Amino acid sequence: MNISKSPWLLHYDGSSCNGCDIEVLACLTPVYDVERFGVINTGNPKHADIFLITGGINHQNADVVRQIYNQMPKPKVVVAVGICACNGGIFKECYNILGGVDTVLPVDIYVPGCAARPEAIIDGVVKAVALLDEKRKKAAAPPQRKEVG
Amino acid sequence: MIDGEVLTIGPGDLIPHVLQIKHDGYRLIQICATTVKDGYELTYSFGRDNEMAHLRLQVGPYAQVMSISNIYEPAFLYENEITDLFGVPIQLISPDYKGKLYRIEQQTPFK
Amino acid sequence: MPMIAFLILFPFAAALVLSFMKRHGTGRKLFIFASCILIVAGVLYFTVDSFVGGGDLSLLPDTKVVDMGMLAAEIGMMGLIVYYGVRFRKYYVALLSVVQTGLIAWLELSGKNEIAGNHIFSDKLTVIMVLIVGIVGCLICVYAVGYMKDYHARHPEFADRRSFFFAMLFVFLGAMFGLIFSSNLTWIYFFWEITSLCSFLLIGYNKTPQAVRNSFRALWMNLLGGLGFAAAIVYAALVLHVNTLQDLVALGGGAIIPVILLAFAGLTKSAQLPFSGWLLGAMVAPTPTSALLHSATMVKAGVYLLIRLAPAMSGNLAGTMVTTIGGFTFLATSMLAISQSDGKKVLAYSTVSNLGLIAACAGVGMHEAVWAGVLLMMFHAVSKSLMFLSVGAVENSIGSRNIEDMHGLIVKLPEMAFVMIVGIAGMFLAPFGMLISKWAALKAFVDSKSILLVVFLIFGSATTLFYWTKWLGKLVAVIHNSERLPNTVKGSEWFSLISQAFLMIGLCISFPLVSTYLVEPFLADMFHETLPAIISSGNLYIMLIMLCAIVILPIAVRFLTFGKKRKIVMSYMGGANAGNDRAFVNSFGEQKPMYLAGWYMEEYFGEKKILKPSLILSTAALLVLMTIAIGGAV
Amino acid sequence: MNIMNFTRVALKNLFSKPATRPYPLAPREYPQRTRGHVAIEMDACILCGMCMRKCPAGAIEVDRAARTWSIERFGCIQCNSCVESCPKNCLRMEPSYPQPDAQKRVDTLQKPPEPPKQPPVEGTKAG
Amino acid sequence: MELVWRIVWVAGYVLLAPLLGGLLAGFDRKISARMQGRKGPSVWQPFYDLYKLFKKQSVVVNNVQDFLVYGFLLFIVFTGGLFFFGGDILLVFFALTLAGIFFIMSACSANSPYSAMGAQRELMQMMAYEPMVLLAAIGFYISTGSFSVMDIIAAKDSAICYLPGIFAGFLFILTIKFRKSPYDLSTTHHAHQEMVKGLTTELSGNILACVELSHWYENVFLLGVVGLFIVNSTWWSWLIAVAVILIAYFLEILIDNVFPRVKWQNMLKASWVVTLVAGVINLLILTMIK
Amino acid sequence: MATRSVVPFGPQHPVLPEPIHLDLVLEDEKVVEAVPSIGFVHRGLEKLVEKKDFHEYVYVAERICGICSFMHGMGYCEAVERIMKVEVPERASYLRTIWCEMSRIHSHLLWLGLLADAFGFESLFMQSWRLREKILDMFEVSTGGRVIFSVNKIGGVRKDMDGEMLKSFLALFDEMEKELRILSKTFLNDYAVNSRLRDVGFLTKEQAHDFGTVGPFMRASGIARDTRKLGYAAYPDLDFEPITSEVGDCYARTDVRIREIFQSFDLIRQAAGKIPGGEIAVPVKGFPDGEHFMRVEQPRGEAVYYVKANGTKFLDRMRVRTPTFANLPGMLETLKGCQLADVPILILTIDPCISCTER
Repeated sequence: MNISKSPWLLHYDGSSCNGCDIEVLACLTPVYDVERFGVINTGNPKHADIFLITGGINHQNADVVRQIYNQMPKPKVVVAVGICACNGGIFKECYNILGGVDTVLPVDIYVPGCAARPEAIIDGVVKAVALLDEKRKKAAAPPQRKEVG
Repeated sequence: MIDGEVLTIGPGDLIPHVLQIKHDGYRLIQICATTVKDGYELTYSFGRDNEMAHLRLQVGPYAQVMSISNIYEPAFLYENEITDLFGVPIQLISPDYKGKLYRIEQQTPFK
Repeated sequence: MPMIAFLILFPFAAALVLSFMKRHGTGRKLFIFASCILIVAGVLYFTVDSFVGGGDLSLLPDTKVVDMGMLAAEIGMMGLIVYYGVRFRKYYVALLSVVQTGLIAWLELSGKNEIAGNHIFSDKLTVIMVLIVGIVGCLICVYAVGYMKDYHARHPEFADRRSFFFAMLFVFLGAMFGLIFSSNLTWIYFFWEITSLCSFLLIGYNKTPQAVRNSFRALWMNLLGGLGFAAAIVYAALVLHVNTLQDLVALGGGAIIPVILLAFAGLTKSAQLPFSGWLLGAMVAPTPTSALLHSATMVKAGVYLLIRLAPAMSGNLAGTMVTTIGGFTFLATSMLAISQSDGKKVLAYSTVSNLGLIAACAGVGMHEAVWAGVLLMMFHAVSKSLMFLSVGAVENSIGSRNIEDMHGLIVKLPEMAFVMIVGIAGMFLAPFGMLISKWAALKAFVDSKSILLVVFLIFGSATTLFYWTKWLGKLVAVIHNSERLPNTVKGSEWFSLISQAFLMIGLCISFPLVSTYLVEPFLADMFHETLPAIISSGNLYIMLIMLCAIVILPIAVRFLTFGKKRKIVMSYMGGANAGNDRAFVNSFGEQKPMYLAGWYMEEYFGEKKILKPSLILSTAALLVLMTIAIGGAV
Repeated sequence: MNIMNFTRVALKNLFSKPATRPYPLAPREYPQRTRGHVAIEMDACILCGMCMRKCPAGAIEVDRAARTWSIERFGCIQCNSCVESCPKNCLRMEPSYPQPDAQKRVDTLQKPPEPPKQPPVEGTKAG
Repeated sequence: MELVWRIVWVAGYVLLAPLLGGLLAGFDRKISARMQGRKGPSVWQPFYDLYKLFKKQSVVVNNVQDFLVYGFLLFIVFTGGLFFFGGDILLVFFALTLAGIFFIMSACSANSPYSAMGAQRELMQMMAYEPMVLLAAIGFYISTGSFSVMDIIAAKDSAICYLPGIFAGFLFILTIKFRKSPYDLSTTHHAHQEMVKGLTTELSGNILACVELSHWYENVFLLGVVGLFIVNSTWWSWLIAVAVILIAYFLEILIDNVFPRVKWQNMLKASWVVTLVAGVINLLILTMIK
Repeated sequence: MATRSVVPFGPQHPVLPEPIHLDLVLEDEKVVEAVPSIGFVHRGLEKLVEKKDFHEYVYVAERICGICSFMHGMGYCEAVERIMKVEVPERASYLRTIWCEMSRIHSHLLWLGLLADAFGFESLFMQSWRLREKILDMFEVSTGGRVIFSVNKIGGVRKDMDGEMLKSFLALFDEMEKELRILSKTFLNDYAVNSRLRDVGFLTKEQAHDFGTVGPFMRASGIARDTRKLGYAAYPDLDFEPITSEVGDCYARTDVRIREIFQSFDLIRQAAGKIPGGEIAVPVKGFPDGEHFMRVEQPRGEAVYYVKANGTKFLDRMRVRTPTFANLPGMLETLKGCQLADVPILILTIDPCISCTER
């Protein structure tokens, strides 16, 4: 059994135009139904395995994104959905856009598209899920570290 | 061509004019700042039914403008925004976000 | 016999001595400790003796001289009350006092009360009560030594009348012992009046206008009950020709009028609706007063009387009155407790509520119900006194007794929090005693087919659960980086708290023993038959397993999680944490401390919403039932 | 009292076929106008750089010296601006979208005179 | 001999309840998805979730949380165990309350906005359903003369013959206990709620898995109580009981899918009114005829 | 103070697809105070006019928000067209109108779903979005994008809808209308849903006026004003009246929006019947000079585009006053005294688009 059978995701709208956001939500709805793969949109970082960010990073939400990421338990992957999340997109020249998600977090999967299509998001999540397994195996490989405290 | 009549006034006349407009039954549509040569141009747009009326004032870079948020409550968002993005020091906004409505790194990017 | 005399008289003597010890010093402290030790020793001796000696005691058939002395003292008390009544222009108080003392004096002096009967009586219930009053009462006195010092340090505006205070505490203990041991109604009445007067003096200790007002409220309500008591005595003597409680009860249904009058007195004393006001008002007094009044003594006198009357109330209107009022009080006040945030007020409402349940148990009059009632009384005494005292100690440490301010106490004052958790758990959690008693009460109510009581109980339990758990939740909140507060609790206070906590746990573990050796013999006596065990051994084992599980759990978990990979992170605040989990970045871009309050549901359970209708309802019920009962009997 | 109004729909859904498309088990057919990704016919391209200038996201780069045309696949917003502005009509919009990836990919295409090689066409795998 | 059987029952519960509870949850998700017009996950999905949670890193906000959650699990298992042992139904419900309080304490101890608010809501929910639960126990007692589950199942007639109102009331509060819409106030399996995840907001990894497991145990126990209304001394009543349990569960799923989440005031009123009307009237009639 | 909770709500919160933050002061669950914080999505795209020429800026304008993307593009284009006095071909105006109304249907369906989600009715959410997918498919067929259409340009539109396509759409709309009728019964008649919507978040007619609210939020409080009546695109040729309700609570807002969906179906049918042939765009030469306030009725209400040009290819200023920005103060008013459980519903009943608001 792989842990990838149950990826729970957390969606955060960085500073997207809503386009990718609603496509992320559309993935949950009957036509795309990502719950087929066990995906649940938890909305709670402590339960999430996949951090799905749409939109670029600006000064105000950089801390928010970082804090949410830190609250997620390992193994976790970050998926940047949409061009804005990849590199800032059409807004990259705006004064308040730091750039894509990779300016504050290590991004594991980039999903292109403006707006990213639900199929692309599903593909991205499927790839991210495969990474989850890998990460866990990697984490399990070294001898137990004690992190009590 | 601009939708509605534009009345250009001095900064000191703002409050009486706005009071009059409020009295005439207008609602606030928007407040907009534009950078112009040596200062800013503030346009206050009001609406009654489908017609629009504008008040425009030209202010210098350090001119102080009174807030109209006590007359038109929803003005506070526009005024805070203008303070944030243009650096027009609008006085007595309630509530005053003190430049933190948009927490941006670059101070007053439209200046 | 000498021990009984000692227990009654010694506290009075100690009080006399204390009232002359004006100096605040070690001397007085030691004297109080010594007196308490003596009393506890006496209590223990008496308990052992009653087991070894066995059997019940009935003593002192003829005590003319003592009676006259008591009468003189009563008239003295009346004088005092009249004085206060006139001084504070509360003439109704004076009037109430004059009428009832007049009644008793007339009865005594006219010689109509010269009926043969014992004055002292002792059985297993007496033993239970002696244990409660002696041990819990003394622990409260010990606690008071430390507490009052802090109290006056924090409240320089109040006159320091500590010698008076301690004297009154001891008078109270003496009066309680007297009340418990007495069999003669006039004697009981005498001690009853002492407790009324004493509570009046203790509640008014601060002399603030509010304290004075509340003390008078307590006085008139108790005097009203006293009036009922006096009337009952007169009726019993003139019509029924009995003058002891035991004889009266033995008459059963024939004595309904005095029984209902006594029950009325019992209801006022135990602060049942509509008389709950005095108990809540008593909160203005220093904490030891509240503890003493609400846990071990004053209010227990009321329910004690009701339990004694239980066989005479079984299945008649007197019983209906007591169960209705008691059950209703249980529900209404536990709802009211939800809306309170002042710790002492919650405790006060919960006291009234629990007393209501005990009263309802007594009113049902079946042996299971009385069994439940007696056990409830014991558990309630210990855990409530524990709660009161710890709230007092917390108040001295953090400067507030509001439940909300106890948020995170487990980090700030861990020892205090643990003591309080024991107290709260004792109040409502399975498998602690209160819950077991509730279980039995429920069964008894169902058996007696009183659906109304069942409804009161199920809804009352639910509401009780709410406010206790809310409080518990406040205590256990773990706030990060919270400072541990310096523990300013005095040694004597600690001693008292810890002893009570252990007493609580001990009582929970040993309650089958208590039940077998104290309560069941008492019931057998009372109902004059051998009764089946109320709680099956199977269920006892189950409860013991639960208790063990609760105790073992923390240890087991410690062991289980040792070495597990864990990471401590900030709590979830929608990503708005301001770098820690105590504050968040607010809309103005500044740090704002997060704060979490419990639910009080003022709009639904607030005093404004419920209190008045409850008072009206209960008054109406009381009047109607009493009128029907008395009218029917006459 | 109109309670549990939705029951009929819920039960109907329960006993009829779900609306879910079987993607990714079966590939999706896209309408013809779908803007998936930009493709180029390198042979027709004259490296004029019009597309680069017209690209609102700045995802296209034309290097005349190296004779390359490159596109940031993770920067293209599929707005069709380049296609419309291309004077030689050598750009076109394909319905299939580029695949998600762990790296931000840049597709660079070389213009002859180098021996004409079929460029690694990106993302047409569509699956 | 009887004791052996009872122990077998308990062992069966302790070992099989997770399997059964997980499967029920799986079917719940599948059926819900289909009701929404979706294909839905596999019925084994809850087990995948549980497995994953046990494998995840444990992230906590303090060190007390998990202890309290273990308390929840332990006492839920204890509750169910006691029930299937044939113990005293009133004690069973008291143990259930104790378990619930452990859970609430764990949420309170986290000192986090959403878990604390969830805890307050859960507490309110307990207050809402507690009377009905106690009433059910009383109903069993009056109709069969005993609080003991052993005696209740050995009764000549099914308890439901005497307790139709209480049965209906119990089904009503079952919605609260199953955390189903309209009463999934304190925490929900639906994705979006103003409480975030309420009680479980601060729990993650294996601790969350424990909560999940506890819920499975709890659900099986609660469905057992539903069955208790049906079962009597005859063998075929057991079959009917299973059927009724399945119908009740399906009904809960349906209700979950055709109701919005209501506000707490509404819930408190509704559940108390149902308790008073369905439960108490039933009880009144029962005391009259018994 | 003692019995009040002070908690943050958002920016990341499961019921909010977009980041908005509120400082909430709660008594039990009653909201005593709510202070909003915006700016989590602030990009500063208005300033991009200084970097992108006014043709190219259409692409930015339509990414102000992904939900009313089309109307943002159109509002900007119309503003520039009016400054430049460009006559848009009639067919283009009709096409714009049809896409506008399709966007409105999509947006309102999306909103209905989110509303259902906010009051915890997951299956209703799913059902609404399932219906919405149909219209997204139509978008994809007609424009090539599900969300961002990129069909507007200054001077007209880029893509045409031929008669066959329109006919197939109309057939689909009939089907959708039937399904929506069933759904609307649950929204409007179901007892439990009603208990969440009725008597929640009152806004009187006076308040609606004083707080400067717009769109369905305003119309639900009884003000019959619809910017479409100003007559842009092909609206002057179409027959419609603003849809209002007098009640002013969440139920009224739901009601108004549902009726607006039906109205949009009707408008599309009218437009499809009247659409003339001809060009879909005219070439635009030169640079704009002057300023204009353009008002457009978006699904969320009136949006104001202020464009100031100086005769070069870069504009001086472009500013959008989005409907949500105007509705926020009204929303704060309705939040006072509500329950925490109502907060998501109240935030949603203005149909917030934070991305628009913060730009």
